[in-house]
Amino acid sequence: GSSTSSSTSSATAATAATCTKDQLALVNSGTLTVGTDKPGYPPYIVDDKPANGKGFESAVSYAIAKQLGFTPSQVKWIVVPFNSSYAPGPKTFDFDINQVSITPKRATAVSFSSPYYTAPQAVLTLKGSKVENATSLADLKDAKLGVQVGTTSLSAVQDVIKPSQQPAVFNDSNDTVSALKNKSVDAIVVDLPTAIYLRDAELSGAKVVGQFAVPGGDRWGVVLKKGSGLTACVNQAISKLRSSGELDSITKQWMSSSANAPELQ
Amino acid sequence: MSDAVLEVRGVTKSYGDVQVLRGIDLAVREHEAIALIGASGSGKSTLLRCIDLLDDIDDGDVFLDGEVITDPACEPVQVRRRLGMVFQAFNLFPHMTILENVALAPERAHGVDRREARERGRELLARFGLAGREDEYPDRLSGGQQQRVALVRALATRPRALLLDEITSALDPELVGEVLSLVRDLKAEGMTMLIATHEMGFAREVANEVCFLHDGQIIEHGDPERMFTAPEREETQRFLRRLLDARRL
Amino acid sequence: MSDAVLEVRGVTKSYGDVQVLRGIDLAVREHEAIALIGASGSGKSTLLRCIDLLDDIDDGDVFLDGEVITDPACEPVQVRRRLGMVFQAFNLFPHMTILENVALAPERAHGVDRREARERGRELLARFGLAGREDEYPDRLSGGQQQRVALVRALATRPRALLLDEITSALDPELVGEVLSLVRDLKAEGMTMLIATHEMGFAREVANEVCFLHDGQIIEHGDPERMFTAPEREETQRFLRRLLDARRL
Amino acid sequence: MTTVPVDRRAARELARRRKARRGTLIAVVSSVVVLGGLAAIVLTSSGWPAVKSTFFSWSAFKTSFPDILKAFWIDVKLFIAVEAVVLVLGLVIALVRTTRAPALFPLRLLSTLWVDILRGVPTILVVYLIGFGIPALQLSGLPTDPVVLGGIALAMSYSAYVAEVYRAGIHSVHPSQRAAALAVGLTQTQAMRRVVLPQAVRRVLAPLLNDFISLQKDVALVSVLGPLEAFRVAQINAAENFNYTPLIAAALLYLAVTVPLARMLDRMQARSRDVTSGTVPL
Amino acid sequence: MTTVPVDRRAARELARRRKARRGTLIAVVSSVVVLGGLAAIVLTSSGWPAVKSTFFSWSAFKTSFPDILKAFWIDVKLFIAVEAVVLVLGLVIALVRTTRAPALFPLRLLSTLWVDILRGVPTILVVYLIGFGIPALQLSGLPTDPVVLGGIALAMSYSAYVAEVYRAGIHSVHPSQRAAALAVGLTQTQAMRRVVLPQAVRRVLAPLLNDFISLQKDVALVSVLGPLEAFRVAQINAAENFNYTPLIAAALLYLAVTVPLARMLDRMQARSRDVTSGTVPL
Ligand SMILES: Nc1ncnc2c1ncn2[C@@H]1O[C@H](COP(=O)(O)OP(=O)(O)OP(=O)(O)O)[C@@H](O)[C@H]1O
Ligand SMILES: Nc1ncnc2c1ncn2[C@@H]1O[C@H](COP(=O)(O)OP(=O)(O)OP(=O)(O)O)[C@@H](O)[C@H]1O
Ligand SMILES: [Mg+2]
Ligand SMILES: [Mg+2]
Repeated sequence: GSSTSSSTSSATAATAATCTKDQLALVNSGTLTVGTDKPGYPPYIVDDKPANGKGFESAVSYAIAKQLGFTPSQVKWIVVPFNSSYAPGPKTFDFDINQVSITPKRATAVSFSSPYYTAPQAVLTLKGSKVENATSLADLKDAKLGVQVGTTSLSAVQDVIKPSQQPAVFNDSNDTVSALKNKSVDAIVVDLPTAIYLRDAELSGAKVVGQFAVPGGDRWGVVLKKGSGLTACVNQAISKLRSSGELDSITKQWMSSSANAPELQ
Repeated sequence: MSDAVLEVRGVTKSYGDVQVLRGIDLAVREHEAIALIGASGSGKSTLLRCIDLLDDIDDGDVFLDGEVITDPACEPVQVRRRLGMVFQAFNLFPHMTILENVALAPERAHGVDRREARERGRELLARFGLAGREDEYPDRLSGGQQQRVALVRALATRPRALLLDEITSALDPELVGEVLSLVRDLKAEGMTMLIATHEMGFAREVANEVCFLHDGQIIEHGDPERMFTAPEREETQRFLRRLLDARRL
Repeated sequence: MSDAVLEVRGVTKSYGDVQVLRGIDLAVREHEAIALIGASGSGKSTLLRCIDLLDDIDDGDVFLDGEVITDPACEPVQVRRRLGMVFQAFNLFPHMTILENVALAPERAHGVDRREARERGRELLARFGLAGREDEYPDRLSGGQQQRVALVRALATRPRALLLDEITSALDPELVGEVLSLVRDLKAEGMTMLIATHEMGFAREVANEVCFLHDGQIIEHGDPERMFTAPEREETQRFLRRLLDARRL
Repeated sequence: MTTVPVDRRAARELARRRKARRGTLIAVVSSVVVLGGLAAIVLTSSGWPAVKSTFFSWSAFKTSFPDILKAFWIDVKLFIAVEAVVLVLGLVIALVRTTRAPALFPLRLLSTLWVDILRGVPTILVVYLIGFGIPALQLSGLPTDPVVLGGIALAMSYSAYVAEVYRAGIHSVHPSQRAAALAVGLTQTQAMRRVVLPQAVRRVLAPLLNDFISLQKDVALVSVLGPLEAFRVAQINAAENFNYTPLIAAALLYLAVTVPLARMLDRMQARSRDVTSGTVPL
Repeated sequence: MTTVPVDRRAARELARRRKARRGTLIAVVSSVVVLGGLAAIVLTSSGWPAVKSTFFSWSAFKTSFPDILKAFWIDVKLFIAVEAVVLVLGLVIALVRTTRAPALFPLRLLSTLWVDILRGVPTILVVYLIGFGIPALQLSGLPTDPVVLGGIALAMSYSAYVAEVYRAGIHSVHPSQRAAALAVGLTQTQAMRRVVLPQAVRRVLAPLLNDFISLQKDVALVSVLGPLEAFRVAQINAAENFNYTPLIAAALLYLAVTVPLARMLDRMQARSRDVTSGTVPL
C-alpha cells in the first residue's frame, strides 16, 4: 500500500492530555459534530439515521467519540453533501465520515485521519448477464461497467480493469442500480460491502461476480479541516480502537459477509 | 346573372354584437372603377376584406365572374389569387427587398419560375418608376414609393380586379399625386377596380360610379358628377360638408 | 434682442453625412402662428425636434423668451416644460387612460397635486369635447379624438408656445376638420404656435407668416396670401403644383 | 341586381358547422388514437409494472410527500426573495446596457461582462464559488448562511438572463414614445420609468415567465451548500428507497406554482393585447 | 434677426466635450475604485490563499483540462442535435397553440398541457423518466443509448420553453402582415412561413439565445444517465482531488461557446433593427 499520508504522521504529537473533550477546538464546544451525506446506506448507516448507532460508520464514529470522552448524546450528526466536504474555509463539522478514500492529492485540501477500513472493490451483475460467469478481470474487459461518481470505483475500473468501453458514471447508487436493472450496463463496480447490501436488499437475481483489490488499497479515513488540531486526537482514538480490537469487532459485526466473494485477478 | 366581374349581394357582417355591414349590394363591371366613399368606420375596409375573403361574411353572396366565391365550399386561396388588394398602410413585407416583395406571390402562389418571376417583377417596377431600387428594403423608400411597390405587388399576379383600400391616406400630400396618377393609368388600361377612397376629386374624375357607405349600408350611389354636386341624402350632404371644412373638396 | 417668444438663428443639423438643416433663421412673436411648409424630408420635423431639444443641433442658437436654450449649460428638461409639442402620430401612451395621459406631466413634471392635476385634466378634456372618455384607453378612440387628447396633453402644462408637427396628416380626412378647428380656437385665444403642416388652406387662414422649407433651408417666407398666390421661387411653385395635382390646394 | 336566396344564410351556417364538426371529430379521434395507442403500448409492456413501482408508487408518494412539502417552504421563500432581487438587478443592468452616453462606457462594459459571464457559466458553479468561496475568504461582515449565499449566487446568475429579456423589451418600444414623454417635460428617468418600461415589460412577459420558472427549479441548486430544500429531500428519499416517485411528488409541487402562473400570464397578455395593441391600427 | 456669434459652435463643442470627458472620468474612476477595492479586499483576505488553491489552481487546471476538453465534444454534438430538434418541435407546438380553429381544440389542449407540464417539471426529472423509464419498459425498437434518451428528454423540456418564446414572437407581428400575405394569394401555411415567422423570429432572438445558453449548460444533465460529458468529467476530477478548479475549466469551455454567440446575436439584432424597423415610421 502507499505510505501513510502526511496527516497520520502527526499522530505522535498528540498526548492524552490534549485530547480531552474540554481541550479540543470544536465547532460547537461540548458537542462532537459529525458530518455524513444523505442518504446513508447499509451496511454503513442503517435506516438513514446515523444517530441510531447502527451501521459500520455510525458505530466507528461513536467509538471514536467515546475515546475522545463524549457520551453518545454529545454527538451531533449533520448532513454534509460529499462535494461540500472539501470546500475551503471554515467547516460545519468536526469530522466527516462518508467512505472517503485517502489520496495524497485530496490530502492537500483536507486532513485525513489514519484509515479505519480498507475496502476491496466488487463487481455486481444480474444473473443472465454476459459477465455473470467471469472469473478474472480480463473477462470484464469488454463489459459496459457502471460506477458512482466521487468513489474510488471509477479509478479502480480505469486503472485495474482497463475496459475497452468508457465506464458509465452515475450520481448515486440508486441511479447505478437503475442502469443495471435496465441493462444499460452489464455490471457495476462498488465497494464490496455495498455490493453485498445491494445484492441482498435492492436487487433480485443479482450476483457478486467477485472482488478485487485496488493497488495500494482503498483506505478510508475521516475528513477534517485542513490542519485541524483534532486530527491527532482522532488518530490516537483510531489506533486505540485498533489495538484494543474494538475496530475489528465493529468491522466484523457490520461487514461480516464481505469475505465470501471470489477474488478476481 | 349579370355580366359584372364582381358582384356583392345582400352582404351582412357583424363583429360580435356590432353589425358593420347591413346588406350591401354592389356590382363592378369589366373595365369599370367604382369608388366607395364614406366616413371612417362606415365599413369600407370591412367590405373589401370580405370580398377578398380575408373575413367571413354572415349572409349574402359575393360573385367573381359569376361564380359564388363566398360559398363555404369555395377555396379562398384560389379566389384571392384572382384578386389584387392594396392596403392603406402599404403592408409591405419589411424583411424582404422590394423585388422579393413583388416576386413572392408569382413564384409561390402561381408557380412561376423564380427567374421569370424576378424578371417580370423588375420590368413592372421599372414601369412604375422604381428601377434601380429593387434590392432595397421597404423602409428605405418614401411612403409614395412604398405604396407604388404595393401596387406593383398586387399587379404582379395579373389580377382580374383590384381592390384598393384608401391607398393614399397614409401618404404625405405631395406624394399623393404620384400614386393617384398610377391608378389613373391603370384605369386607362382597362383595369377593373373597386376603390375605397377619401380623395373626392380623384373619385369624381376616375370613377364610373360613386357609392356612399353610411353605417354599413350604401345609402346613395350614382354618377360621380351628381353625387358630389347634388347629393340627395342628408347624410351624404353632411359628410361632404365635413370634407369641405377640412378643405378636401 | 428681438421681442420674439421663439427665435431660431443659423441652426444647422446633420445626421451622419447628411445635412438636414442648413442654417435656419426664424422668429415667432407672442400670439403669432408661423406655418412651416415643405415637402416630405425637407426637415420640418427635425427643426421642431431641435427646438424642443429632443435632438442636439450642430450650430446656431435657439432662444426662448430671449434666453439661449441651446447652450450646453441649459437644462433641456426645464426648456421642454415651457414648450408643448404634438406629433403627427399622436404618440399617446397606450398603457395609460386618456386622463392619465393628460395628468402625467402636470403631476410629475410640474409637481401639481395629483387630485388637482386630474381635476384640471378633466376640465380640459371636457372643453375639447372629450367628457366621459377620461377612463378609456387611447386605442378605443378615433384618430381625431386621439389627436385632440394629444393636444390637451400638450396644453395641460400651460406651455409658453406650441410646436405642432403635421398633427392632421395621420387623420381620416373627415376627422381633420375637428382638429383644425381646435387649433383655430387656440390661435384666437392668443396661443403662440409654430405649425408644420401640409394643410395649405388652413395655413393660409390661420398663419401670420408662412415659411417654405426646402432641403434644410427656408428659401422663401412671407405673408400667406402672397406665398400661395404669387410664390417667387421656382421650388415653391413646383411644390404647390404637386399639391394641386393631389387636389390639396 | 337579383335578390339573395333566403336559405343561403342557413345553408352556409350549416356547411360551416358541418365542416367544423368534422374537423373537431378528426382532431379528437386522432388525438385519442395517438395518445391511447401510446398509453396502451406503455401500459401493456412487460416492463410497465416495474416502471410503475419505481416512478409512480402510491405508497412511496404518501410517505415522502409530507417531508417534501415541508422542505418546499425553503424553496418558496428563497424563490420569492431571489426573484425580487433579480427583477431589480436585471433591470439596472439592462438600463446600463441601453444607455448610449459615451461617458458611461466603462459601466456598459462592466454590465456586458456581467451578463456574458454569469449567463455563460453554469449556475451550479456560481453557487459553489459564492457558497464556498465567500466564507472561505474569512472576511468579517459577509454573510455565511448557506441559504443567503445560495440566494446571492442565484440572483447573480439569473440577473444576467433577465437583464437580456428586459433589454429586448426596451428596444421593442418605439423611440417616439420616449420622445413624447420627454416632450411633455418628464426627465429621462421619468420617461423610462413611466412610459417606456411599463410597455417594455408587458411585451416580454412570456420570456420573463420562462426565466421565473427556470429560477424556481434552480433554487434546488442551493442544496449543494447543505440546506435541505424540497428537491434535495425528494432526491434523498428517492436514493434511500431506490424509487423515483418522490421526484414526481416534488415536480407536482413545482407544477402547482408554475401552471397557475402561466395561466395568469396568458390572461394578462390577452388583456394587454386588447388594451394597448399600439397607436394607429395599421 | 441678429447674426450668430462665430465662436458659438466651437464653444458648444468644447463644453460638450468637456462634459463628456468629465463623465467618462467619473465612470472610469468609480469603476476602478469599486472593482479595485473589491479585488484588494479579496486578495488580501486571510482566506484568499485557500480559495485560490481550491478554485484557481493552475496545476489542477493543467492536469484536468485535456480530459474535459475531450469530453466536451459529447456536449457539443448533443447540444447541436438537441437544439435542432428543439427549434423545430418548439415551432410546431407554438403554431398549434396559435391556431384559432375550433376544430383544433384538442390539439391546442394537448400542446398547452405539453408546455405547462414540461416547463414546470425540473429537466432532471424528465431526464430520469425518459432515461431510466423507457429502457425499463423493455419495449423493442425504442432507443436505449443513454445519450439518445437524454437528448430526447432535453428536447422535450426545452421545446416547451422555446414554444413559448416563438408564440410571443408570432403574436408580436401585426395581423396586417398576415392579411397582406393572404391577399397576394399565399396559403395560410405560406403566409406563416414566408411572412410572419421570419419577422417573429427576429424579434425573439434575445430570449431564444437565453434558452440556447441554458440548454447548452443543461446538456450536462445527461450525465446522470452515465455518459462522461465535460461537466461530469470536471466533477469527477474535482471530487478526486478535492479541488474545484476543473469546474472552472469546464465553465471556460462553455463561455468559449456562449460569448461569441451572444456577440453575434447583438450584431444581428442591431442590423435587423436598422433594416426592418417597421413599415411607417410613426
Ligand atoms: N376585427 C374587428 N373587430 C371588431 N370590430 C371591428 C373589426 N374591424 C373593424 N371593426 C369595426 O367595424 C367598423 C367598420 O370598420 P372599417 O375598418 O371597415 O371602416 P372603414 O370605413 O374602413 O373606416 P376607415 O376610413 O377608418 O378605414 C368600425 O366600427 C370598426 O371599429
Ligand atoms: N434619426 C435620423 N437619422 C438619420 N436621418 C434622419 C433621422 N431623422 C430624420 N432623418 C432624415 O432627415 C431628413 C429630414 O427629415 P424630417 O423628418 O425632418 O422631414 P419632414 O420635413 O418632417 O418630413 P415629413 O413631411 O415626412 O415628416 C430626411 O431625409 C430624413 O430621412
Ligand atoms: Mg378602412
Ligand atoms: Mg415630419
